[in-house]
Amino acid sequence: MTQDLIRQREQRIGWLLLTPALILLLFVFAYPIGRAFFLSLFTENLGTQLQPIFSGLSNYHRLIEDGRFWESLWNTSVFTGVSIFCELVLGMVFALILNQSFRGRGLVRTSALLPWALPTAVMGLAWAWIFNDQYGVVNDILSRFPFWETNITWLGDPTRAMLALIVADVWKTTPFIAILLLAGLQSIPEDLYEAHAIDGATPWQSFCQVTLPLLTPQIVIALLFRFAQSFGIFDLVQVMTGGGPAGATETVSIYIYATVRRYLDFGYGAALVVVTFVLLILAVVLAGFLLSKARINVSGGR
Amino acid sequence: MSQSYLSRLGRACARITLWPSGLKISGLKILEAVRGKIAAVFTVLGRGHSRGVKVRWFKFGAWIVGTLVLLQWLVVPGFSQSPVKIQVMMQALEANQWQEMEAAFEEANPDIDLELVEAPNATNLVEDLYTSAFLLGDSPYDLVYLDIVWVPKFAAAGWLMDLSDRLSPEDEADFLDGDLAGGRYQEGLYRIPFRSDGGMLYYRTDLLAQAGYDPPRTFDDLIQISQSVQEQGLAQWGYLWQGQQYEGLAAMFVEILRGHGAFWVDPDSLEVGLDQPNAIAAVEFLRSTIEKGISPPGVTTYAEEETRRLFQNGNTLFLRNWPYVAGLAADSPIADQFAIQPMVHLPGEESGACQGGWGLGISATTPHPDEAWRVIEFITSREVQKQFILDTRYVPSRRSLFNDPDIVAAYDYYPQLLEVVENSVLRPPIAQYAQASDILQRYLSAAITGRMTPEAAMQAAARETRNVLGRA
Amino acid sequence: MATLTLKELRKQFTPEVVPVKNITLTVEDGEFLTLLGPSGCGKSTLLRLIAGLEQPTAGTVWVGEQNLNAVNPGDRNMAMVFQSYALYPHMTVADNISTSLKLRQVPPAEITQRVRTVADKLDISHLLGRKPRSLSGGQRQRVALARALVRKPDVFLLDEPLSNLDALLREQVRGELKQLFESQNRPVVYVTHDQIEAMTLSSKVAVLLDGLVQQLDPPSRIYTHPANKFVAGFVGSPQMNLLTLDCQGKVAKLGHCEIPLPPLAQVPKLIDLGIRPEALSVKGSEVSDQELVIGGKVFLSENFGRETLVSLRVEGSQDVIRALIPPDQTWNPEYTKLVVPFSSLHWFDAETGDRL
Amino acid sequence: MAIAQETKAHTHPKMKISSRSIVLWVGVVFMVVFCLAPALWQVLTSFKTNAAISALPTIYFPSFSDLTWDHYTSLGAGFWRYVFNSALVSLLSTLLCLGLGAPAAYTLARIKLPGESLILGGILIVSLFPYVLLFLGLLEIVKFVGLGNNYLALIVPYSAINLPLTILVLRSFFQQLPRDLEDSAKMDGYSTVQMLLKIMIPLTIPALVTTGILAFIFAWNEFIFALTFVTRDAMKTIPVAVAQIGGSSVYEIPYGPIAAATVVGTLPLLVLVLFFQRRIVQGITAGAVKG
Repeated sequence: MTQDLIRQREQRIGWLLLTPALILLLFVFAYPIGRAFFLSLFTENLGTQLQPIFSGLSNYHRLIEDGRFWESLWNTSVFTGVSIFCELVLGMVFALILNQSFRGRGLVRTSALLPWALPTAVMGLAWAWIFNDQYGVVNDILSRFPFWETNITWLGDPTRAMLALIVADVWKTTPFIAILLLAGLQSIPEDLYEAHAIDGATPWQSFCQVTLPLLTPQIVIALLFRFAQSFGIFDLVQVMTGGGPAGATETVSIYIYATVRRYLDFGYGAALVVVTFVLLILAVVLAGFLLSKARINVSGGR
Repeated sequence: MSQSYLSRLGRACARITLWPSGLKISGLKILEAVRGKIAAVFTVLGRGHSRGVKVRWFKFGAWIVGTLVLLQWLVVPGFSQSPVKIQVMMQALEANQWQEMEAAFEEANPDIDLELVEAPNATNLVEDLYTSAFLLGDSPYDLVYLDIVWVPKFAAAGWLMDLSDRLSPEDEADFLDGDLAGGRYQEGLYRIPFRSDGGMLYYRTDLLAQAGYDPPRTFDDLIQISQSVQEQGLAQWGYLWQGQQYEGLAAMFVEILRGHGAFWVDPDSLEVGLDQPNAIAAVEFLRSTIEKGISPPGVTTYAEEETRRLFQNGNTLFLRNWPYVAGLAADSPIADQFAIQPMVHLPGEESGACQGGWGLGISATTPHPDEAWRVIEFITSREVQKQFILDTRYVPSRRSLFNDPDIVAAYDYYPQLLEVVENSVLRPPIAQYAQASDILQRYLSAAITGRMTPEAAMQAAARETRNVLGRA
Repeated sequence: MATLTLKELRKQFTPEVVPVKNITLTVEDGEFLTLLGPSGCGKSTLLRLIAGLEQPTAGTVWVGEQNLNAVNPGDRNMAMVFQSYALYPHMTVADNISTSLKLRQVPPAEITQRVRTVADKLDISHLLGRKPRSLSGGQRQRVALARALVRKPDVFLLDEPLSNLDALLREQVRGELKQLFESQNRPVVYVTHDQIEAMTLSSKVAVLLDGLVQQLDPPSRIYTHPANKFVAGFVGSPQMNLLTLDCQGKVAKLGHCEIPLPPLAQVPKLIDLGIRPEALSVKGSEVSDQELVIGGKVFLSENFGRETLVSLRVEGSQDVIRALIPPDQTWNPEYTKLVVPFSSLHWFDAETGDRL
Repeated sequence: MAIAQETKAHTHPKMKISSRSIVLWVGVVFMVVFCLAPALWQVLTSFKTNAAISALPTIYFPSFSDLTWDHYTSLGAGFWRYVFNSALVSLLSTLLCLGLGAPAAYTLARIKLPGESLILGGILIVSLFPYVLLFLGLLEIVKFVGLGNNYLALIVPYSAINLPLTILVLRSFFQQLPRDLEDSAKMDGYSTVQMLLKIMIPLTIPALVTTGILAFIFAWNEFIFALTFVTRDAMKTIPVAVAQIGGSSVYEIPYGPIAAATVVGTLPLLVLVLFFQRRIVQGITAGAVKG
């Protein structure tokens, strides 16, 4: 037994270091999540005088037939897929640029972070104004080009409203990805590139063969968190379109928020939360499985 | 040394407000109890031979806690004991406008401290905040400043006190019918109206005169005149309304419904009328204003402000909006070139003004209902309301104020306004109004943006609304 | 003062991966033990076991009379020099060197004194204020050494400290290392895969393969009396000629040659013969009867400058023998005869590989 | 050798000055325009008069008569109070997040614990939960513990929400540090905690700064929690304060004052980022290993 004394000591310290963080996570996350699972088995709404009445799986049954939920799920998926893809590409470009040394890099770095630094609720308003069909800058600029339709109702058309939301979101969150990737790029030793360049690799080849593989942990982390954030998108949509037109930009968070906070339909809202959460986990597990098939370690290890 | 640090810390923690109030008393004891354990933990962390590190850890911790204590003392003003505090939350904008009334009330009632809590200006956020407060049980708000559409939900949830017995017959007679009706849910009265609101039609007197038309009475008039004025190049757009998917869309639509002799939901029988032919005709009217180029395509994204700005820029003939526009437009390029009238309607039908407005209710859990009622009495009294209207140009909830000489002297259109708000139409006072409104907004938005035909949209809306009503 | 003892050490990661199987060793004060072996032989793991960076699955590590198994690496009073040097990049050279002393609560005056002494000795006094980033590889290596020396530890552990230096520098530092550690009079355990380092520096060499000590002897004996075929092949450059031969009676057959076997209890069918290339020479005018003569055709010669390595296909066989001969010596390209004293022949059991 | 590398890096661009630097500068210009244009539009709006904001055609280069300070003066001195609140909440939650996250990340990166992958999986899963939907459960906790109108009601959830990101990012950085450094530190006699504080943390400053900035900005801009958990005016944060800025009517969105508030509320953040971005410097681990 004495053999493992050092290991045991190390583990004890490990638990000491880990536990505070876990307690905080439990404190903030465990109750709301557990509560949602519990409440989803009850009917608790204005019809029951806000008293919980056990109703088994009836909320889930109702959910399956709830077209609005599935539509919002679809909207959210489209939004998430398109915006994350654009953000990843742009964010990678930004990170590569910011990783170069040039005059005024500090200022450029700071300005690249600016969109992330501006409050979403406010910039949502600003974007709505920018996409306004009468006063908006977008239409004003487009109208200066010949053959362009003027006074496009950006936020009044389902597809265009989604597009406008995506533009605003890409603008807002590309810096998030860029700075995470930049931090990752910093940890790649310069000599790896030099060795590769000496081997006669083109910049594109060294990007694919050196940068991408070594950056995988950061890419995966950035993707994961952007996926979660994007799927939970709330304030931007709330301010820019309110879910309209005709519910075409209504996201899951908006729907659930309304169900719980405005309709006071707590049991059903909890069921919506549970299903969304489970679907998200499944999506990530699936993605992780596919990635590990591609021999990439999701958790960032080697 | 480390021991004394900890006990000092413990005493400090027990005092500060940063320490959760529920644990305040026991804070010191708990800390005393765990002190030995904490010391043990630090010993493990510091690992025997490095006593210097241990001390440094304590210093570090003490620094952080000390800073927190200091900040907390700086930040949280001490609690002063006051007579009876009555709290009410409202939009920050309006809270500012209430300052004088608050001062006047406190002067007249020194035993009551009326406190106005500022909330964001978006009404849905105020509703959310009230909702959260009530969900947690004992709401900190004794009074609730309610938008008219919240009444059924708040009443159904049991958050409001029935005020039927408290309202005097004289006041009941003076308040506008629509405003009082909006305060009722089932048998009870839950809200005393303070200021009213109603939708109406603005039109440009100069353009109508130039084109040689009288103000429109019917929907056809409105379309015809608009097209004619547009053809003559007098205005770019004929008619502006609120088409964004939000509560304003539903508010606007009940007026069109009334004008077509249709209804949304009957509050008594819970019958849904959205898929009846005249309701579908109402949607077709809205759609046709866009198709005929009378309304800009972007109208489906407009709320009140966008339409007001466009109207004030001078290029539009008609506008559906609330009374507040009259005040602002009076300071704009089209000052003195516009007038108001009730909404248009089909021949043989009546015009309806969507009933809006705000009033006060009493929280069901307040320990001071009588004091709260005194606030309501004071605020909604004729004289106080009159001064408030004169200061702010809001719409009074008392009939007698519309023709009050002082008010008419200040705002000459108020007698016409009375005509508008007397013909008010309520959004359905049902507990599930928020859900019903969202359903309507979605399908109406789909119909006017051309994603669905008016018929299909209204049928789907009616079906879903019935589902919601049947479930509860 | 201190003796490092390893008793039946074993380290098992998984049932398949057992880098250290069963190792028992002793290193006395002033002894310089080199763990020599190809990569993957377990030498680095063994060093980490001694340091306490890994926990043994079985067995014990002792310094003097103290069992160190439950003692933390930092409390073992051993100093280690890493292959990568592992300098703290955010600290100055002086801080890098003095850190361990500070952690042991050595009085500041003494720290300054000791750092100065060791810096002078290693000729890095002028670098004390710099950060590792701005040092050359050789300078970093000296800092890493200084960091170990300044502690005056019970045991020195060195993990391939020269492998990141270029060839010239390596030779120079090798010499310095030898002097340095001779003066320390402490047990030194040195890991390398470089046999020259092992030969020149050590007082004792442990050749490792597959987690087991193949031979533990002074360097000269490792060279002259390799304990088995692996050691024979691993030590010495160019590599020893190793031929597997048929046995007939008391002789082994190499082409047309018949080589008398050493006295054996039982004559095997096959036997391995080892001949160091440097033991062979081109046949002079006379051959003593103490010498073996091997004839064949030279098909390749490589001139190293100091000497020439010739490869010869043995007459009447496919076996190849390489010999190291002086550069000025000539040979008949068609048929050359090489001679080697019988005393320089190494015999190994063909099955076990053990020396016979 | 390191010196040689650095000088090489400097001479390198000179050789291919044409193609490479042109691509780089095109990229820089595109990026700056992309990021700054909407923000600058907001700045411009904050200086325009109300008439100029909604004027047609759109005013890009306002004349003096279109410009005004009014939106800024309308914020009043009280606005600094909100800036202070935001700064306090953001700073403390960031410190808490890093203070708890870094040790946890180190443990998960380097110390083998039973159930480690379960913990990691749990952190991953928790990070997937849309944070907006936490508010109702949290509201009950806040109420239960009596944290309403207390900065802790914001600090604790913000820290927790940023914790998964912090842990995962820092963990991947700890894993990339050369293991020899830790072994060397252990040999020198560092305890695990000392090693974390004196060796590992200084070497992961870029990652700490990165996640710190992200967490700080999140806390600075969060709206829903700040709106719900804190109702006392003196304790409100900037986004909530901005939402309370009123126009001449309830319907009007006062673009000018909101833009001004955004500018004032974001400037401290920019100064902070400008200061800390220098910490994300290249090659902090250079010189640790190899020649």
